Amino acid sequence: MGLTSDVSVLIGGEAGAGISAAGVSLSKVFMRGGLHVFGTVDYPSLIRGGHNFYMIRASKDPVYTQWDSHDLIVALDENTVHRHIKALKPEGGIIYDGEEIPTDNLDIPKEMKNLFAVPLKSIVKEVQGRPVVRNTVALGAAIGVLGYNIEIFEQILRELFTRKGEKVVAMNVNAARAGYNYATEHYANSLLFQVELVKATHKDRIFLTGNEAVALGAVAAGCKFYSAYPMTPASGVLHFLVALSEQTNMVTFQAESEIAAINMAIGASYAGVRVMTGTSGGGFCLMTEALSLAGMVETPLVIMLGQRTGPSTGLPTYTAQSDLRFAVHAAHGEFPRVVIAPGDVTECFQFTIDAFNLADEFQIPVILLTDKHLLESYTAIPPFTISDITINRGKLLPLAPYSGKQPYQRHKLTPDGISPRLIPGTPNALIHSDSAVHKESGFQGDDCAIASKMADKRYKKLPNLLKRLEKVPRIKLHGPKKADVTIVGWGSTKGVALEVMRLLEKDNVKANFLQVIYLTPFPTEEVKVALKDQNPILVEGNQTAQLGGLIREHTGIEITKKVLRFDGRPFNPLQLTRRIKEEL
Amino acid sequence: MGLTSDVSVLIGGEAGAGISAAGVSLSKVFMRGGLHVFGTVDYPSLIRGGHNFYMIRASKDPVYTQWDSHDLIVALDENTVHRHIKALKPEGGIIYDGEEIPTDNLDIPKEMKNLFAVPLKSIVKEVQGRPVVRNTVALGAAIGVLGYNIEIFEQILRELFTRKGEKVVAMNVNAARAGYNYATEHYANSLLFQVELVKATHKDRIFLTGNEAVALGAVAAGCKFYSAYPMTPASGVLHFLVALSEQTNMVTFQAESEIAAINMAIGASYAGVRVMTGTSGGGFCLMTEALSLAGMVETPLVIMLGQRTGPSTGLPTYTAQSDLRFAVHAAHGEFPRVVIAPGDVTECFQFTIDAFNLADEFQIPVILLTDKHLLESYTAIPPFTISDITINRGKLLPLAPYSGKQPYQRHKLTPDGISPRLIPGTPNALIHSDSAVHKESGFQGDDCAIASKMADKRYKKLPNLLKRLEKVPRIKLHGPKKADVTIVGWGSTKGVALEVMRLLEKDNVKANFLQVIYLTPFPTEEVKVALKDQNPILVEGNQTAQLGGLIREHTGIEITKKVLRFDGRPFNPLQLTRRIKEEL
Amino acid sequence: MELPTRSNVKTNETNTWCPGCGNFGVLRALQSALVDLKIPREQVVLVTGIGCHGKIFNYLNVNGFHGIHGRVLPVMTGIKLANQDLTVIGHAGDGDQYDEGIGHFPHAARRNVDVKLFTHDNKVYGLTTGQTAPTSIKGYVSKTTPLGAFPPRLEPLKIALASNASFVARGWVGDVDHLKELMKAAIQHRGFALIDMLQVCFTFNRVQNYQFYRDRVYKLEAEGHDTSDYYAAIQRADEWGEKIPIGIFYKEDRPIYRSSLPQIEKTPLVKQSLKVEKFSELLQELM
Amino acid sequence: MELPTRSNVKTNETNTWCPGCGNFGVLRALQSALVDLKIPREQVVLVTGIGCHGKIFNYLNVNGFHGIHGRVLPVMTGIKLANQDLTVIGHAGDGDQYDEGIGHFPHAARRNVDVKLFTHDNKVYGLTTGQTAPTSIKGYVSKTTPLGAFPPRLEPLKIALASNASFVARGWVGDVDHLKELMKAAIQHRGFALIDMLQVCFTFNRVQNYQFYRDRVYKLEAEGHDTSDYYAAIQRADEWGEKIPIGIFYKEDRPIYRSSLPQIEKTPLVKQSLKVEKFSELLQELM
Ligand SMILES: Cc1ncc(C[n+]2csc(CCOP(=O)(O)OP(=O)(O)O)c2C)c(N)n1
Ligand SMILES: Cc1ncc(C[n+]2csc(CCOP(=O)(O)OP(=O)(O)O)c2C)c(N)n1
Ligand code: SF4
Ligand code: SF4
Ligand SMILES: [Mg+2]
Ligand SMILES: [Mg+2]
Repeated sequence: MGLTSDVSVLIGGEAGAGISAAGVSLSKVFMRGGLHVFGTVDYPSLIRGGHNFYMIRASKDPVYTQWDSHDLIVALDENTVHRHIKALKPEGGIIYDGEEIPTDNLDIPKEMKNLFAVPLKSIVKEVQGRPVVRNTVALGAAIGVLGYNIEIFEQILRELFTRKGEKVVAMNVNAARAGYNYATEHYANSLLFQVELVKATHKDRIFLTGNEAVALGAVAAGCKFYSAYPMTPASGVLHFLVALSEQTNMVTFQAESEIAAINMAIGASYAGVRVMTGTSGGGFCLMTEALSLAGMVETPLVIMLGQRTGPSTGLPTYTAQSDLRFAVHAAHGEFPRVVIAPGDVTECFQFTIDAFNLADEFQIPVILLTDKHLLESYTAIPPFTISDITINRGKLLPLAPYSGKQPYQRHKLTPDGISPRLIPGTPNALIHSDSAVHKESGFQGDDCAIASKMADKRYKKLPNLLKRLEKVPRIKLHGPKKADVTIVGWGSTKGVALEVMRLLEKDNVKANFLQVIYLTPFPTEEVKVALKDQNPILVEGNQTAQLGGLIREHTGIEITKKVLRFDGRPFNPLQLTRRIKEEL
Repeated sequence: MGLTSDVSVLIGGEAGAGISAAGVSLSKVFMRGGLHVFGTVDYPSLIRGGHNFYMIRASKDPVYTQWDSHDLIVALDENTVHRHIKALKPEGGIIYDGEEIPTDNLDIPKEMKNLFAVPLKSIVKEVQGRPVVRNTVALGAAIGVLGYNIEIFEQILRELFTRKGEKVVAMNVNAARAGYNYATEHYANSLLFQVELVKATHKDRIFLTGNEAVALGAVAAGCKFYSAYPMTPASGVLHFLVALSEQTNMVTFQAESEIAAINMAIGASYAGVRVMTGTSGGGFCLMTEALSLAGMVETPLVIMLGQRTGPSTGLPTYTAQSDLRFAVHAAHGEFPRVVIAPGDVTECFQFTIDAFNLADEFQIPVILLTDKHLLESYTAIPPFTISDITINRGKLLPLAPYSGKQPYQRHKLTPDGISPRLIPGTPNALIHSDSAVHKESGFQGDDCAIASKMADKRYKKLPNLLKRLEKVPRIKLHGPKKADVTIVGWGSTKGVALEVMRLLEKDNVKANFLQVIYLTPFPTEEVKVALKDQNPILVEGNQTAQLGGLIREHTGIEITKKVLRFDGRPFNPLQLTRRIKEEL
Repeated sequence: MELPTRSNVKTNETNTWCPGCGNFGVLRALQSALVDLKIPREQVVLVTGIGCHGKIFNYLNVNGFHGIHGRVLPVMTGIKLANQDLTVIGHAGDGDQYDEGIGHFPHAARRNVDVKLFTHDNKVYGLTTGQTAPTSIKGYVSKTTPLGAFPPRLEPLKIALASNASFVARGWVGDVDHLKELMKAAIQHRGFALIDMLQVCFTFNRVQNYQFYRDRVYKLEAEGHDTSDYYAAIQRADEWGEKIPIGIFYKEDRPIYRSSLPQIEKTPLVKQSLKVEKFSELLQELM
Repeated sequence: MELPTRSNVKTNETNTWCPGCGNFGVLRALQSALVDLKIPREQVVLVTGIGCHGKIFNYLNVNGFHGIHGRVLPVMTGIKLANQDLTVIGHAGDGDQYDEGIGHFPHAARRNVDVKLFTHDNKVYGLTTGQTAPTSIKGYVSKTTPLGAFPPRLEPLKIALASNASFVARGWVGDVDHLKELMKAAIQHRGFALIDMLQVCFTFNRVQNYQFYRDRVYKLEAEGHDTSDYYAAIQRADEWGEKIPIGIFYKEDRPIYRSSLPQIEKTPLVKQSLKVEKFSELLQELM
């Protein structure tokens, strides 16, 4: 029995059975055990029944995405076995309730030996737990067969249930321990490996989703107002911010619609606070009219657009990267904007802070372009700190009496196109913001000269914006400068791309990965330099290679090789590696 | 005194004073006199007061747009003189009410000799007309000084007022005649020219706007349902279709919002009729979510998007070409669509019919991309006929009992991606349309295989669509195949481009004009061929050269020379010619 | 012409509602209503919103349109105006219709387009995991209102009455037969009809559950409520406490929207020829 | 702190309303109300929709936000929640608020966010040249309803009452003093306040003109109307014929939305520090 430090576990069962919570708990066990962990959940759009599964990848080396095949399947129902048996590694095992699911039913290939029947339900009865405690027993058993540390899990259970009283804690700990004991007693040494305990550290990392990272970024940036209408996969930001709102002094508002949400945000921004709204494609559609308003009145605004499978309702709980062009061109008329696509939870946090600063510094809307896979997948990372964070509100002046000689003009023409910004309530100043073409004063004006002057003013920001963006990573070239193949992608494909790089290297294909982070303004020169003399292949979660089009539009470079996936699921590393090799 | 057959007349006055109606009447006089005529109105977003002006260009040769400078200004208020005196040709003249506007006030350059003071108000009193009859007097006077035919005008007045009774007719005719007489008596031979009466034909041409042409196209195509929310410059379609609705058996619906309008249209389309909706940028924003719905449920839909100056409210009554990219990429998710940009009223009619056929044949949304300048400017053209029009409803089956052996499946997978279409009410068939990912039956399905199969199905239409589009003009190359300079443009700039071609030729610059008509799917090969070995210059009514980006994205060709205008006003021929020459 | 039967109104799609969900009652009531009314299946169109309620699209075997969130009413309006021969029934959610889609509600009501709106008023956003709905009762605790829903809830019946809806009713899923009869009355009513259905979300709404309603619900018809008395209807709509009325609150015969449209008086649009008679006459004004 | 005066509340912008437009009366009433109330100009924010009414943004010299069509309410809500020290007044159109923006109306009313909504109810789309509005009276002939507006009109007061608005009033522009007093009462009311203003569109509405209202309008306060009687308010709101009531229909003191938000009980958001205390504590749950 060897020691491994790269394991993939799948936990499956019905919706409503706590699959995701179980996945997170087991992930945290690995995290606290010192491993790197990535976790992701796959669920259809229903509340009970159906099939949910959570995939955990844990390793001594950094992990960036789920794996194609699994070492252990924790089957909380029979369906899980049928669905995933093909993705079980030959040397892997299955935990299931042997009393509930007759082994004969499972129809398992002969060479699969590691059938770990555990009487989950009976153990739950023994410890007098509620049905959901089955998960705890199963996780205990999983830790048992994986040869991992049950005490970490017990600690996690203690923290989780301490609010519910010592009795609940004890029951859960007993359940976990019973599952663990059963497994070690019956199946010790059955697996060909044991997961390595790197170091039994405790609380030195956090395990969180993109949604939570964006929300924390907003908190760190001093966002004070978040209005949204619930929509998967963006709802997580709303839920998390609501939960934190008392601690963070933030007003979080469930609006009656996305139209209301964004107009409220714009109102609050006009009044002077940092604001954000978040939604997915259909909701973003409804926001576009006000996006144009924000562009016109030069009111800072951050919008998180979490992509999911379209068109229309599509697959509401599945991922996609098909709104890139829409984010770049959404809304009528022309105005400068920024579109940033973070690729992992760390970037979700950092780029959200950047988004707030850019919105304020340039008085423009900034779109954070994310997707379900990024927003609802978990990664273990060092905790965020805010000591080194800069908050730059640009030309916003404090709420002190205005002392200018001329009456204040909200849209004063300036060399850099950005006007000093006051907010209503400022003594001696009145702030006029108009969605129609307006004069420097903010009052309506409709002659040609004003129209073109103001249009010029808005686009004057662009050169300075480009300069400012030299300070942030507009692209990242991961891996060697020069390679046999350059994966070109954006957003959540970052994770799989980094994995694929390693896999290709093992096959003696030198690969690197060009991550395009700023979609607007497009990093033309950077991309040109990065792609010079490379052999690029596009990897995108959409049908029309939208980044490819953008690259060609801006750089003239046409990338003809591409791997596209648009069935709602994220790329898996092995599969993508194969497809890339086919294209080479 | 020479004979001219190329004249430009400007009629100006306050909003609410009937400027546009006056312009149309005088235009029709020229039209019936055998000239080609173009007319356009410039008005701010207010109801009374302010300044409106209508520009008429009439010529023996085809005319495509307004002219930079005028032969005659009909000033219905003093403001008109001040505003437009600079655009009066040195040899041109001004008609004004000499009793109302002291000539000294006018502050007119000395070399201007043709001040045609006419006592408009007094004449109105004489004929006992209402104040608005002043316009009629002024037009009579205009016809007088231009040496044109007053009888045509009288005939037009007769037709216009016949509904109001003989007395009103007589009063108006008297007013016109009095103005005419005054002018010929006092100012005969003052102008250096007289406008040529080509042939006194009567009713053999029509004078209409783009809005009216689109509306007539919809009527001709058998559109049965038009729902919209009023929005300049698209409201004209609504107004015209409402006015015709009893004659055309069409249901026209003023909805409570754009969201309602498009969803109603989709409902009616699902139920089996040809439908259209129309709006401008802000309203189109609100429609995008349902645009994606139409794409997903494969429901034919025609949307007329009439651009105006943005962003946001912008200049609601002025023109722009700044929503190209938005039209091409609007809405979340990916689905095939068609975006067509007609360039003149004839194309508005024809391409609207094409739009309905394409929408039905491919079961996709089709966007007619127009703008204020196109929609609200008038051109005299031969009347449309419908004898040669084909209506092709594609795979829509008649409302007869379904006799298939298998239950009907709305989204059946077919080699060309288009499924036979039945409508609700068909005996023995049930029609299921789902905005979520669905199976062939139309019922919801959420596994990967269905999602990608259905996505592929939708895009399978593309090759056939491209083939089908070989039958329609996706681009037009006007002028010589090869030229010293190739103007590249789309939509309403067609008019000015054709004028500029002629002007450049006079300056011995051989020019041609590449009109890109289909923006999506992009006519890549056609554009490549057309631009081969040319010296292209982009002419667009926007700030970011959106067509330029599209061309580069699809063909790799980067056009570096460009003339852009984005102050709400259309290009003028002389001015554009100058700017093009500067760029050469 | 295939008449609906108990078996042919069902589909073979897997039902993904939670066990115990009140939507099952809605489905049963609707199936029975259609069977009773004997409207051929192909003449019925079911339009649904997005939410748990919208899944009824998959389970009822008539024509169906599963549109986008909040837009049941305009889609129904378009269908009905295109083909008035169809019976057009909409199922919407409380989030769907009273938040996202509330903008269509007063207008559909006042216009009196002959469509039926059955709202699954479970006082919760079901499909998106339990957020507060506009009809959530004061104090409802969810991920978006951890301190409890604050404002007075939106009251659909009162808004419908204020919008001059010509048929206003409330049903509850615990009494399927009663709900069925309401549905039949609504479908037979000539004009816009609303049934706000007290639908129990078994998973997320722990307060307004079956017992809650069983203890409170009473039938208006049993109390001799006069459905033509507008102000009485408003007062009944205001009752929400120990006693909660169900039944028809208000009903009025008045012209439907279609009666203003001579174009479709005789023939539905969908059956009219696309050819325009006398096209050239339309051009007269432009000459 | 600059108090409003008759002259400093005016701007130098050219007024582009038609001569005779009822909007002039609205502007005068509002100017006087602000002068009377002595709220410093910088503490007042005027939020407007798109339409003729929205141009008031250009003529009243306080803070102003001329937003997009139909969105006065959400913009006001955002402003007020960001800075409750501001007095937030919205001017909307009948097309603007009751068609495009009707979806925000019941929610703003029920939430009782402390903002004021003054609607220019001219029963017409003014700025877009006279199309039928949701409040157009039956039979109104326009480019979009050549046979006359068909359906019963939308009745804003009734919908406000049905949405439990805490202040519901109607004013008319022909009695500027009365309108001014209504505005003052609305501004001083703690909570959401609606004044639906009978505003004469001199150019397009040839029926509901000054004379029409002069002949019909009467004051509720003169008739001893009890503004705390909800059902009486509804009945008064239903009066539209020979007699048309103006004044306060209904008024109620109840908690405003802000009272559910401990975050801003003491300090407006806009005056709070952006720095988060104890950021690391927020991460505990994730460990
Ligand atoms: C434009 C848009 N915004 C948000 C969503 C996400 N969404 C789906 S269902 C739903 C609410 C469900 O609540 P309700 O309408 O009450 O239906 P229920 O599930 O309770 O039946 C939301 C917000 C969406 N699909 N579309
Ligand atoms: C989204 C959107 N749709 C349509 C319009 C066009 N539009 C401008 S004002 C207006 C209606 C004006 O009527 P109302 O709100 O009653 O204002 P009034 O002019 O009568 O004061 C419309 C439809 C718009 N600006 N935005
Ligand atoms: S979440 Fe509620 S409404 Fe949705 S299916 Fe489950 S019980 Fe029914
Ligand atoms: S159109 Fe009517 S509402 Fe608009 S300014 Fe003129 S009179 Fe006033
Ligand atoms: Mg609900
Ligand atoms: Mg109005």
